[in-house]
Amino acid sequence: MPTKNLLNYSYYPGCSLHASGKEYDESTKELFKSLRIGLKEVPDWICCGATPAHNVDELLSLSLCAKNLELSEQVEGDLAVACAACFSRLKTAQHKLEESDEKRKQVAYALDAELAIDKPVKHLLEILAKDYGLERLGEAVKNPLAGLKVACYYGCLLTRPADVPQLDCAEAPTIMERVITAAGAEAVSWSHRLECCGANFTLSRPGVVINLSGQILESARRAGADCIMVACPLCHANLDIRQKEIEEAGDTIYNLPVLYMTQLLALATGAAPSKLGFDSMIVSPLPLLKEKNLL
Amino acid sequence: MHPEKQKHDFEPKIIAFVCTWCTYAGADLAGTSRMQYPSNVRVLKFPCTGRIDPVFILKAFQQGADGVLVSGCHPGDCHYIAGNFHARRRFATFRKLLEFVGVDLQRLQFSWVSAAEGGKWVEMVTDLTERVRGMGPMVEFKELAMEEQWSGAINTEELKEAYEAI
Amino acid sequence: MTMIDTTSYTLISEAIKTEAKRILTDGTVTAVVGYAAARRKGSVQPIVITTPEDADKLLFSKGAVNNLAVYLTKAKKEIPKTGRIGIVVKGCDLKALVGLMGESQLKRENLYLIGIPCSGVLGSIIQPDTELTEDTIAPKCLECDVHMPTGCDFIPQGAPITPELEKKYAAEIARLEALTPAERWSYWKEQFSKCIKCYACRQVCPFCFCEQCLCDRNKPQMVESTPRPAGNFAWHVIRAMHLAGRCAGCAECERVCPMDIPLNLLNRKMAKELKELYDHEAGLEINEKGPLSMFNEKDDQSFIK
Amino acid sequence: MQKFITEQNFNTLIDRLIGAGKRVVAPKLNAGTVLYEPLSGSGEMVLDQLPRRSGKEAFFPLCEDIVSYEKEGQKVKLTDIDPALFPETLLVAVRPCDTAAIPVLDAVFSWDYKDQFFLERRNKTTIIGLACTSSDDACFCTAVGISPDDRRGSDLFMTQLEGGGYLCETHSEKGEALLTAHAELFTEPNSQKAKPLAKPEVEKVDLQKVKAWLDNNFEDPAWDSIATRCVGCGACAFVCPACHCFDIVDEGTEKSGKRRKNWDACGFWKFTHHASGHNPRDGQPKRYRNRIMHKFKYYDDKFGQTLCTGCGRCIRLCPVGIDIAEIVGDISRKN
Amino acid sequence: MSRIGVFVCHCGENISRTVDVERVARAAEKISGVAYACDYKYMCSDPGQNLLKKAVSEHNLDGIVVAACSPRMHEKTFRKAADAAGLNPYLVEMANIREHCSWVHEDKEEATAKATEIVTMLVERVKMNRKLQPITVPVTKRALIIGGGIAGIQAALDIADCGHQVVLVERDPSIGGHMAQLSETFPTLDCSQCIMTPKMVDAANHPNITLHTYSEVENVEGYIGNFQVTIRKKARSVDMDKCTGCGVCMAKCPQKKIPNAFDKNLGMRSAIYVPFPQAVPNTPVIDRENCTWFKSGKCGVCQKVCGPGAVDFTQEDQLIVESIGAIVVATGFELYSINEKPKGSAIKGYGEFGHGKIPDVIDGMTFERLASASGPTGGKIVRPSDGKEPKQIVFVQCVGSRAREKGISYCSKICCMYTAKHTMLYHHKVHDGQAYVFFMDARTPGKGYDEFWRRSIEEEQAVYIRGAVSRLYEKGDKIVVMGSDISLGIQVEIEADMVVLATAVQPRTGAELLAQKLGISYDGYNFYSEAHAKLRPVECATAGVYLAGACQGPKDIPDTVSQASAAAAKVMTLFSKDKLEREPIVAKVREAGCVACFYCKKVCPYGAVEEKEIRDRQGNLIKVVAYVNPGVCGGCGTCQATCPSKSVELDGYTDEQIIAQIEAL
Repeated sequence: MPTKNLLNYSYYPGCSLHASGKEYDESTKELFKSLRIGLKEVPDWICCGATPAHNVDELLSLSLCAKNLELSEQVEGDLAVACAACFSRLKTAQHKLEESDEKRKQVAYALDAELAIDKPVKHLLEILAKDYGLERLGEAVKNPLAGLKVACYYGCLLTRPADVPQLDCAEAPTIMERVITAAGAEAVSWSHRLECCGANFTLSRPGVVINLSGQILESARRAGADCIMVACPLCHANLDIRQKEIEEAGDTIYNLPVLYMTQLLALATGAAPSKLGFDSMIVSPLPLLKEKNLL
Repeated sequence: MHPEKQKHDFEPKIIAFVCTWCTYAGADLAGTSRMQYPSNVRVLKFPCTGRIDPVFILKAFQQGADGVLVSGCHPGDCHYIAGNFHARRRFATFRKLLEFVGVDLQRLQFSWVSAAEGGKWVEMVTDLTERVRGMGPMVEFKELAMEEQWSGAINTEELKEAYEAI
Repeated sequence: MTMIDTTSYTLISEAIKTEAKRILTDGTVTAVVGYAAARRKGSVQPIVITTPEDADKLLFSKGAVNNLAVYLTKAKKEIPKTGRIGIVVKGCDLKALVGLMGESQLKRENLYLIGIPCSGVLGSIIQPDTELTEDTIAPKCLECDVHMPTGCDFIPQGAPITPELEKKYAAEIARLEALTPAERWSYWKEQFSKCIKCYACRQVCPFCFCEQCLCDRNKPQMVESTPRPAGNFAWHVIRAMHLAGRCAGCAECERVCPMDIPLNLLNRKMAKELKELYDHEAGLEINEKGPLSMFNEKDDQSFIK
Repeated sequence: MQKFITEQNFNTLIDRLIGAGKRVVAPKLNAGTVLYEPLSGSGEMVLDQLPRRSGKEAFFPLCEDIVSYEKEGQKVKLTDIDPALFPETLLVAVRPCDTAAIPVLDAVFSWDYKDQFFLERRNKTTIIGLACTSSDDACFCTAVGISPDDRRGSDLFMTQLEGGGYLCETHSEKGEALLTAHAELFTEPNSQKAKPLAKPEVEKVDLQKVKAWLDNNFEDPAWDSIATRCVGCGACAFVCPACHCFDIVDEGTEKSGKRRKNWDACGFWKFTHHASGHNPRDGQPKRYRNRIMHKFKYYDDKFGQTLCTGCGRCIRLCPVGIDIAEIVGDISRKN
Repeated sequence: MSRIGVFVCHCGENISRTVDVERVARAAEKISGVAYACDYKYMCSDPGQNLLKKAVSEHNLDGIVVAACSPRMHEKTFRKAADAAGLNPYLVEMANIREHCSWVHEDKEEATAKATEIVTMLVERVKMNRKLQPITVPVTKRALIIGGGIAGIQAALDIADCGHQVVLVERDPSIGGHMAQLSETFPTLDCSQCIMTPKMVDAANHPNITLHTYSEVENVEGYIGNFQVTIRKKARSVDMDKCTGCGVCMAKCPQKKIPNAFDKNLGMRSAIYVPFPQAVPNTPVIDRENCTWFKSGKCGVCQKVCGPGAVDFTQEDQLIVESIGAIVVATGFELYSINEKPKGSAIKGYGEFGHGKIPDVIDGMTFERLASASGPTGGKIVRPSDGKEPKQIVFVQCVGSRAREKGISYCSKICCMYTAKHTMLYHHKVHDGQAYVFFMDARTPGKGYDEFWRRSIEEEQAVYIRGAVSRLYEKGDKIVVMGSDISLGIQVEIEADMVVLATAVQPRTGAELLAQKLGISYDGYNFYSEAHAKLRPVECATAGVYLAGACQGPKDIPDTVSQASAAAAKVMTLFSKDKLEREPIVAKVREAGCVACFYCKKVCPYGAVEEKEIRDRQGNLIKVVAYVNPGVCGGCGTCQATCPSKSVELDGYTDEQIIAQIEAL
């Protein structure tokens, strides 16, 4: 049967997207459906090892990614990754294995298989901005996000280290801004776009998270943003779930909805809001979206 | 007291072509540091590895060398800017040719030994000497040198003896 | 057995005659180097003509084996040196000319190239009136990638016949590479021992353009000049080294060897190595520097300790 | 003396001589090429092809030592090669075009200077000639006055017979001695017919006319067109049964070495190259002219013979298709 | 037959302990061509040398092998001795039986046998040695200095004071370079212009110095002692002979809003301008890109107001050729910018510092112009954005430098010191301000340097924070500096009014193009390479070209001036003789064999091979051959190994010598 899709990808959702970041998964599927981009989940995928594995056991962290890449070979199309952490791990593994014969041999031994790690790994942003194209994306927008001021939050992983993900300039990227402006929103200029949210310490040292994520919220508010847009379920968890705690610690009220990039884009391309998981967010975006006449 | 030196049945002849600025000086350093290595090596000094013609390697084998070492400055250290880079290509190519005509490349070693690497010089010479000792004499070129075109051959006993002596 | 159709050579011959007559008449060239018929049936020999009347002697046939580029190099002094010279070239011969231009031996503007759409020529020491088949064709033609030369001043009409045939050199090189060093040594020893130092290989080689070959010198004597096995071995190894990166495979050395030594095998092997080491292929374009007169700081040095 | 020998007995003869330590040289396959080489058994003989080089090698080697030297301090010690050490040789299955050249060579090597090296080897060699039963279009022996069953130069001459075996005919004491020493292998000749001879289809050349033209046309412009194509290799001279130029070279190191006699060829630029750098034969036309002059004029002037026996080897092997038969034919047709 | 003398040295016991020197000498006597052999306790001593000299005449020797230590030790000694005895010094060879034999082997039999073989090899070699004569090359005693900064000026003055002609070429309209831009200099805080301008004037007025400002080197041909240099004098549009430097043209020029690069674009200049008031020469130049006349053909005010009629719109670039004997390259440096770099460039910019888009984030040179009394603010330190005085100022060191991830791994050497100086200047001018410095290490080797740095902390109240800065962002009219203090292990944030980045020192853009013209080599960053990092730090591998200042690597003023004087000394050494003499280990072409394939030329690292035409007496071209210029040849011999017909030969290392040595095996 001839496919009606314009593009086709294999899809690695990662653990978070099946749990706390469910809305990201759902909205991604909705968005891609409306853009006629095929996504087929990699069968039997396993954890990417984020975030602790590489600090503890490099061989394990590389092997997990190599295994996922090998599994992805069963499905056609470049590998689409939503989670910034998964993306970072997969890219880093490819990079390290490319550079070192020794490591390649070790991983091949660990997996007891020939390495098949050459499949291009692409973050959703890259698919939207480069493969699909901003122009086409703009054309697909039925419900422009006019008047919505969005603070695009990259987090620390998406573009770093400089030579590994090669998504955009590591320190001054614009890819999120370009994508969301294509959907009609206004991207605000703010300082903490690439600062760490403290994800690694979310359970062990919540104090760190409250400080770091607090600065991010503060910076977004200072810039006049209506909401924060993220591309990573871990960032989302810290900024959304912990927002109340942060407000208490700082004796202030932010009330800044934290939305996944795909939620906003799906909304713009005409997906049914009910399918985008808005109601399961801790800081509800519904009042804001209503205020801006987007629902 | 030094331990009794091991005697060997076969002492290979090793010839080393070295540049004067790095490896020759490195070998001098091995001397001034009183390092010890097998006495099989004979050193030929060149201004630069760039001066070393592949013909010399061939000639060395023809003259009875069992192993040949070619050594010069590390890349970037050449006293003459780029002689060793040219040499590197020349020898990368020449060794392929020798290999194709049946010379065992185990007998031909290339190395970069700087003026500061007395120890590396000792290591290179020792390794090659021991390796070639293990391989036995380079009979191929010696046999070839003895061989006559049939029509000019004569029935001398010396010739036969010399031939058998290889 | 695949027969190779060479009927197009008749028309090509006619076109060569007409073109040669024209360029000699209008003064484009002072001489044309080409092929002419010889006494034995089917045999061909090189000829240099300087008058339009002689143009009728020119032809092209399956016996046109020679690489005429050799007549343009300095070592062969008999060709007129003034003005532009016309030359009949097969694709393989053209590669040699390209190499010679890179080595400052020839200038393109001094040449008038008559390219041949070539389906192949006969191999070595074959009765000249033999049919051209996959068995009698020159082994170099089996690997030919330039049946149709490019960049010539004139190319007669005609499409070369290029059946896919087994590549003998590649197969033979692979066979030899798979042997042990000792086996390869005895193979080449046997071959080189036949050498009589007639230097036909050197004299027909377009790249052996040295006025005085280093092997002809005796102070110092780099290579034993006596045709004994040792001197023969050194001679052929040194020649292969000198041709490395330059020889584009016209295989003249091998064709003319009266002792049937497979000399082109050495040259093809070196070409293969230089392709692998430095991605160099001789004869494709005019390069000022060959692979052994340049370097890259990142060149492979895995063989150096 | 005429005798018959079967092929089997002929092989036995060969093997017996090899067994007795005699050097038996015959056409043999060497790495794909048929050459005259010492046999280790009769099975190696290849009798249906003309070897690439002629049989002259048996007494005019490609290269041979003539003296060796050793140096010590300020002294030099010389050792001559003793011709007594040259091996006894039987040269087998030599074609008439090669054997016919041998008496021609004898002339120059035993002229006012007696070449010990040549003569001693020549004396120790017994030559068995073999009549030709096949030829190609490069063969032209008949054009220069030699026939495919020419006996000149043979000690023993063999003709292949239709029903197998050979008719043997002695032409010298050496031939008779060989036959007598192994008489049990031979029988009386029978009435079998000989295999037909392969006569090259070429016109006979009037060698006197050729010489007459050469006598007067040293500077003829035709030389240029004849030999412009010559590339200056030595293939023609080295495969020729009659060419006999040699070079003396000293080879070795400062410590010791040898003086050697190697084949040389007038086609080489080095052949007449002076130490000064001057070369009187400064191009291939002059060098090739010498080849023709030497073969058809100079040798005739001196010894009354021609230095070409029409074997055709140089025609087959010339890298650039120079055809001596054509050139000489053309000259003979000039007035 | 040769008559070689072999002299075997005991070297006290250094050799004789493991080598039976007498046996070696006896064995040497038996080598063919050896006429005399002996052994002696100390061959290099006076009696030893006399022994050698005596033997030369008594035995009529035509070659000598001294079997002793490494030739690197005493080759010169014995060659001199031979020379004194009337034997060409190049007929002496050393057989190294100490470093390569007696010191590295223990077994006396083995060592003796080896020593004998070494001697044999050298005897065979020396038989093939030829008499060589030192090479002489004529020297044009005129130096070219490229670059009119402090390095070029210093070198020019030193050479000119020595009485030689100097041609000084400067790309900009005025000499002075970076030093003219600086405010004060460390570690003495004396005014840079006060010490610089007198030197500029000296250079301009020196009778031996020809100044070409607003000029560039177009082409260089020739070799040491004999360069032909083409200089492009760019059209100034003002006649230098007529102009009196009154400045009326500049005052009347209607185009006055052109950012002045000399002031790091903080100040403005006119279209006809001198970059700074103390410029030398004080002749204006018309910036044709911004001049109304050149853009629209209208205006011409400057021409009308010029009394002497010096303004000339029709001037064109002029090419002049100078004969030069030596070249000093002093092209200096430029500062790294944090701006975005082209894709694929190995050197990256700093997105985390805003890619240069935050106006009050400036570099060190901009701060110098702000602090300079003759600068655009008259020495008042203010923010470029709004002219307010910064009360909190943050200095960030190692921006670009020592940052492998940004593509530069080297230390820029001067930043620690000038940052310390900046904190002081700031403190002197903004008494109530606070300076912070983020630093990795303070690198202060140099006379008075560490004391100076400590003074900035102890007396001038700069706060040094050991750690890196991760981000700069604007917050209102402040710049937030996010960094770490690794001494305390904490994150630091400072809200600054101004940030000064100590950006890396880089070679001039296009430095490699000049290097290619000069035939000198350069490193991966385009800094010019010296011939030897330690022993020949001011010479290039290309003979006759010397380096001074930051074009060779980051340097402060004292180092630059020292190197400039060193380069001048090298030039003066060269100029001290009429002819240049050098070791005759150079390649020569055997023209008879040369077929002009020019493989030698292709591989020559020195560009020493030229094409030479051989003509007969009537002038007809016979052939073209290679010619090795002995003045330029470095003597590596790569040409000979590459020459197919061995028609080029390196004296001292000929094939004959080498083959003889191999054959002695």
